[in-house]
Amino acid sequence: MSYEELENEIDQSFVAVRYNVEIEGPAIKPDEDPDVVNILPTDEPYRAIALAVLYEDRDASLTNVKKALDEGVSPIDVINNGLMKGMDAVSLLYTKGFYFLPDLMLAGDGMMEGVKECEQVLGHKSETKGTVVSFVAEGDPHDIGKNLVVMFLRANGYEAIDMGRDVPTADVVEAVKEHKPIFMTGTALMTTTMTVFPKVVKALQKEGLEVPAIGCGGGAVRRDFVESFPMSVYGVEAYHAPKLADAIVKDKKTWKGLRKEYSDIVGEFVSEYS
Amino acid sequence: MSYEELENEIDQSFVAVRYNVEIEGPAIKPDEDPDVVNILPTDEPYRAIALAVLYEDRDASLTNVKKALDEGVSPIDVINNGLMKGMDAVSLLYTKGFYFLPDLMLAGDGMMEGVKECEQVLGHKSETKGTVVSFVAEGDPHDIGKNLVVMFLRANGYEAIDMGRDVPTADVVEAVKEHKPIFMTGTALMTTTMTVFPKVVKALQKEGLEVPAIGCGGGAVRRDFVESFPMSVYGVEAYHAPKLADAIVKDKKTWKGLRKEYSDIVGEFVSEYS
Amino acid sequence: MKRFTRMAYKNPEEMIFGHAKFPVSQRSNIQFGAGYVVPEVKVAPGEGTEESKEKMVSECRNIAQSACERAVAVGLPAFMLEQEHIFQQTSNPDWTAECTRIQAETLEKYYDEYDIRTALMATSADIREEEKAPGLRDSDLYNKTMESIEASAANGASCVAIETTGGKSVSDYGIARGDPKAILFGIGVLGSIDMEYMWKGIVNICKKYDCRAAGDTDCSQANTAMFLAGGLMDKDCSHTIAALARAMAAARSLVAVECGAVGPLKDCGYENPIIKSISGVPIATEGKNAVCAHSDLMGNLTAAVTDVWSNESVYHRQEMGGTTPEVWLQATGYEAALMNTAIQTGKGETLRDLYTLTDKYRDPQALILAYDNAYRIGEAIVKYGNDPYLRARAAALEAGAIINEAVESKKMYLTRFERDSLDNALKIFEELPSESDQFIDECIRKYSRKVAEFDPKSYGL
Amino acid sequence: MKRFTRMAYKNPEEMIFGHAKFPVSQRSNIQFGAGYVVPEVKVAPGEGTEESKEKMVSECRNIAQSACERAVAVGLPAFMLEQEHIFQQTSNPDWTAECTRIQAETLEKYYDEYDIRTALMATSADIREEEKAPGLRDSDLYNKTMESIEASAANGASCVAIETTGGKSVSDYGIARGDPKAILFGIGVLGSIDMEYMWKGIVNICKKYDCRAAGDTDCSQANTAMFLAGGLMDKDCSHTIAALARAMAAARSLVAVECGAVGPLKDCGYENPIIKSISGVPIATEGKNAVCAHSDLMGNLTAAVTDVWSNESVYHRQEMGGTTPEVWLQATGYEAALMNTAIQTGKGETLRDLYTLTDKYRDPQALILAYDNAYRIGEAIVKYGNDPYLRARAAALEAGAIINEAVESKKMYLTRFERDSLDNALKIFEELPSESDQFIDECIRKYSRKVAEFDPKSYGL
Ligand code: B12
Ligand code: B12
Repeated sequence: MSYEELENEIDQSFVAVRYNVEIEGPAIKPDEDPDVVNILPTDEPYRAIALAVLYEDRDASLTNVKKALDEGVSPIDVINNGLMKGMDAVSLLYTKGFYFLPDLMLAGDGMMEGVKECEQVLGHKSETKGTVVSFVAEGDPHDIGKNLVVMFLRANGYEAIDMGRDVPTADVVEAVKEHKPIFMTGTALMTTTMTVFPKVVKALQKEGLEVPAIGCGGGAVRRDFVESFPMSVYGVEAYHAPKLADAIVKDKKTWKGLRKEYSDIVGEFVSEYS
Repeated sequence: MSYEELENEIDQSFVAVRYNVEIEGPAIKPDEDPDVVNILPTDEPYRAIALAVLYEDRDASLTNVKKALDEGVSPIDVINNGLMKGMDAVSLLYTKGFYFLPDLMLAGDGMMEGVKECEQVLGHKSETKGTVVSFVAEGDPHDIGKNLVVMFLRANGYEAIDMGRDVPTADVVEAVKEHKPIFMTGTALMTTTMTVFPKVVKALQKEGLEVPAIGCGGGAVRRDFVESFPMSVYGVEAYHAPKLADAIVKDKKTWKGLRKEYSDIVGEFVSEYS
Repeated sequence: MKRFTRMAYKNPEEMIFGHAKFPVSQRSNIQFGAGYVVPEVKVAPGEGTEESKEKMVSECRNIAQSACERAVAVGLPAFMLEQEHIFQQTSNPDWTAECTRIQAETLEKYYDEYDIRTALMATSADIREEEKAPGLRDSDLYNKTMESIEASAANGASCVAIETTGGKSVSDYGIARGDPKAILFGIGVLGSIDMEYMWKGIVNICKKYDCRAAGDTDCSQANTAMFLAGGLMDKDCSHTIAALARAMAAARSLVAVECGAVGPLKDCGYENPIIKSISGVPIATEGKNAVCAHSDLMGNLTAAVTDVWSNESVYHRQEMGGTTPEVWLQATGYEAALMNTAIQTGKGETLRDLYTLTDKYRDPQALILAYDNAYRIGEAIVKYGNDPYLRARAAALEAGAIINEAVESKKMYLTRFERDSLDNALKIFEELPSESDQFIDECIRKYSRKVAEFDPKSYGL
Repeated sequence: MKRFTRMAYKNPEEMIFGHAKFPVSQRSNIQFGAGYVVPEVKVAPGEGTEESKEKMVSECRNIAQSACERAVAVGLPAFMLEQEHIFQQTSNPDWTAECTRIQAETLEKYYDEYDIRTALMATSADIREEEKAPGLRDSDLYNKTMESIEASAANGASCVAIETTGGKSVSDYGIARGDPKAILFGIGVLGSIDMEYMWKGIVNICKKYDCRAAGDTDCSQANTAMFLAGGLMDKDCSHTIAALARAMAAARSLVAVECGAVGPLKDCGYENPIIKSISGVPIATEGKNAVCAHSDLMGNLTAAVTDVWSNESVYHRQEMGGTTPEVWLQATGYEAALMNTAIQTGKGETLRDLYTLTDKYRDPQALILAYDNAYRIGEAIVKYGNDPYLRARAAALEAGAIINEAVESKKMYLTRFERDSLDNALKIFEELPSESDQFIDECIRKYSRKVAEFDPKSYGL
């Protein structure tokens, strides 16, 4: 029998099921989702600003923000009542499974563009929930996970210092001295670079420095390894980073608490953490 | 094409090679192997006694030993110059790949039978290289590995106390108090029973007891786990047990030394240990 | 109890993966042997989880949850989770109950949400100890074992299994020493007697619940032999002796079916293809996707007539590709998918034959399990079907004949060790008494003396 | 440099595992694509081994030794060990030299003793960093990379490979944002330019030694897309976009062959079936035996036209079944054995088709790699063979057409996300300029601004 004939014999559902297609619900318009309705501001110019973020329109975002600022709206209000609301809605749709990573990235780009504009008017950096330092371990070139972490942190109102990849441990220590972060995220994708994490902790301790927690994540990193030294918590998904940061800021959790309550804090089943 | 027709198409060497058959050398008579010749005694009654062990003949072994004892040969000489020499030759042939586990077990049975006979005449246990306590971890029913360890220890002149399987940790501690072993072997075949080993160590420490080393081995046991607590060394092959014991007795090695020089001590490449 | 004296299949060609003469249905719309192969995953609880019920329950939940997640992520239409219980679970039936309940619930949740067909096999540990009075029967440990099985059945297991250990004391002795008579006595006689005792009870328990009595495998004997036999270069147990042990194990494990077990018969001992040929019940097997657990010499061949394709067992921990329940379910899932594609396209027989021929001559142990040879051993067993001793002996003799024929036709070459131990065993087997009673008497006398743990009372002897 | 403008195969049916139009021979009597499939094992060095040369050398020896032991224990006729170097090995060429030497020696010892055919692929890390001046070219890190490749070639590697990272800065941006233009520019243009730069040098080095220039794979781009795409339920990267990225990667990775690489082309990026259809060189692929490393949605399909069957990568540690080099070589070894049995019995085509059909409609990414579709993409590439930009675009458009046809014929269903992102990408691609220079100019302007790390000078632009 030929390949084609064989192909025509198959009842696909006996071999593989496309569950993603099977369970997909009806399409929705992003701004009609009931939870999004609750988040979005109803008054202008905030609504337009938020919607531009929600619709991932970087150019519109910038135009709207500029217009509002020109009209004398306070930059702080533009950020908090407009841009951040839009981003909150985006995050929510991502969590609900309607939005995807590219939506987040593009909406984030739009939001950040607007924030920068506001900060220029403000003359200084805007108030954030706190500063987080993010780095990729020395010797490791894999930076996509770290980029996501940074994006999620920013989208959730944190100032994220992006140190890049292959960052010397000494530089990490310097950054802690300089920024006194409330949280730090390290990413390593290799067995032979995740060993940098305990070295960072040692170096910090040697200088008498402490960070409430260092989230250590990345492809090859295992929880058992991360928990074999102090100050650390094993980070599973990039979007957990702001939730961990929130737990530190709001609930004064330390690394010990984060380890113990990880699943609760991120609000979902995490197979490594339960 | 039918199964049979397909079968006839195959050139086996493209799919699987029976290397065991490919590399087998010519057959030898056990007592003609040059190294065995060097070990075997030449004078009677020792030669006959040793040969009965070498040929795994339990009945002949017993008859020969009885005859020699009746003739007034010292039981110590029977053991050291006869039985043990036979067993040395057996071990050697096993190491060289000519003898197999069943040979060892059966020769060991013959040797032990002879030793018992000698001890009856002696009126007490014969002198050994030292006492070793062997157990299977609490909750674990797998005892074949432990049985091999015991056999190898005995075949190499150690007194091995066989505590059986599923041995309560308290009993292990008692045995150490009673026998003051120069070495201890623990076997566990399950992830959830290898955790007994650190408990044994803790229990010993609590009583202020120390054993030069506890060899921890068995199917599911991993070196990284065994080396996460003190007093222990990860045991790979059952026939390593007497070599580890020798290193303790002759070279005064402790568990630290055994860990570090494992490969050298057992005289072969051990992938977990190099 | 009705013994098998006829073959379920008219000829070996009738046998093929995914199809059993007597398919089994379970909850959540899953069938076994009904025209498709079901992948299975099995994960050993991690170290420390034995410390408390809470930890063990959480571990069991995580294993089930991870498996479900991956199944959906890669699109598996169906799968089975088997949980092999450890000592602490079986000796505390409330642990069993709780662990089983949470796993069953998890699987059901995914069935509801995605329509994915799922099944849970709960395998109690046989925690009985022959060397501790009163031995295998009516001891406290026996009672706990049965209670634990009931706890599984009552709390949502789709089916239960166990690896009973009757006869192990004697066969251990025989395997380590290459003593064929001890192996035959341990597996063929003692093993079969003990299985009958255990399985009548298990089948009765299952009748009370929506739970199937699945099966038993000769882990403690045939698998021990295979494990000691090891790779081509190992020198612990002759591979021809291991092959004979495997053949005898089929005569033993068949008893579960005779007592009312319906399958899928549990993997591990590798005797199942023979039992399938006799009984027609669906079977679980393992092979190339069980490399995590051990090395066999027939990774493909064992797939030829499988109904449930298993990974045997793996540590519960993280891999780069995910947690081990994820990784290994994906491994067995992809192989099952290949088999199901072959079934769908009418190429099942070709794939079956390729699987078989890949390993048939790799090792004597593989050779006797090639489905044609498995069938021959099945025939030898049913010929003496009413006598556990004689049928086990017949199985061994047939296996020996199969190996010798392959050697004669120059399709298989043996080492001296394999050759000598086979000749020796066959000679001994041929000269054995033709009466069960006489053989048993002889063996009781001989092995009571040689094997300290062996206690005839444990077998009602 | 001669670009491919014709297909090596007359039609897709000619392609099958174990056979390449242009087989490759290496030391130790091993051949690739010469009528049998070679299993491969790859093991990542354990944590801490990066601390000293001594530790790393010992780690490399252990990996090689374990693999050899198991190969012999289960009777593999041949195998390849690939060692992917980490930063410390490449930036210290003396580490590379020593690690390679000891592995080559170990493999040779087993070849001598058992006549087992063995090969060593040494893969240097591409440690260049575009964001640090002077960028990808002529930097210290560039020099170390080339020295390290020479150290491999000079110290016994049978062949060398590398996963070059040219264009990654831009394609990373594009993949995370679903920006098709960035992906095309990153893979099709920048990736191809950088490969030419690197591979001319590598081929020259290999000529000096008894060492083959093997190949390159688009790990940093196509594989990143697949990794982010994840399982059916993941929401990070559209699976249709990932499929297009894969198609474009074939146009890129082909450059190695155009520069003189002879295969086996390195696994990881999954683009190799397309390149094989164009160039006829032997390829390595991975699939269901790479679950240790990651989850793909085409575990069987990728075996259809493979010549070297790989596990991708696994932690170096112990499993119940042995160390991971043992366990995973056995896994790939058994699958290769199945393929070789099929070849021997004339059933290769059937098995190839079964492999393919098992996964063809599991996911769009799988669909476009089915050998018939891979061939179609190959044809699209050679049609524009002389222009890296146009051929990558053509590959993407053809992949899109293949997906759309499957959807139209109701053999494949897409989610909204997959549907929308595909439509969007195809629309953008269709509207792109037909001149390379114009496209490049546009992209340089756009992405220099958006992607901080991107430096046109690194590509001589
Ligand atoms: C893409 C890739 C590359 C690209 C990287 C591109 C880039 N811009 O980053 C390139 C080509 C450069 C590359 C190179 C190499 N790679 Co690479 N690579 C990968 C691959 C396929 C995907 C990585 C990725 O981007 N994943 C997607 C991101 C999003 O995942 P992530 O970073 O893990 O982040 C997720 C979570 O971990 C989490 N997270 C991360 N950090 C944190 C922190 C916190 C606080 C929290 C909460 C969460 C969190 O968030 C994300 C999910 O939401 C992986 C495969 C794998 N299994 O990981 C191999 C892999 C990491 N690479 C590997 C190897 C070996 C290499 C090389 C050494 C190969 C070689 N010899 O050439 C080189 C490195 C050379 C060098 N310079 O040292 C191995 C590592 C093996 C090991 N154990 O050591 C892997 C595992 C592949 C494999 N299975 O073999 N690689
Ligand atoms: C045979 C066997 C059994 C037999 C045991 C028979 C017997 N008399 O021992 C029986 C049937 C009883 C059995 C039962 C079970 N088993 Co069991 N069993 C096995 C099997 C297949 C082989 C074990 C064996 O005998 N190996 C041969 C011996 C010689 O090897 P060894 O003991 O490891 O010893 C070697 C070395 O480790 C070394 N060594 C050992 N100790 C020491 C010490 C020193 C000092 C030195 C130097 C060396 C050394 O020497 C030997 C080599 O020369 C293994 C498979 C495996 N991968 O190990 C599973 C295995 C151990 N069993 C397993 C399981 C799960 C079970 C059960 C819980 C299943 C169940 N639910 O029924 C039950 C236990 C029930 C209970 N009571 O708790 C799992 C454990 C998984 C885990 N990580 O926890 C395994 C790994 C199988 C698997 N892959 O799933 N089993």
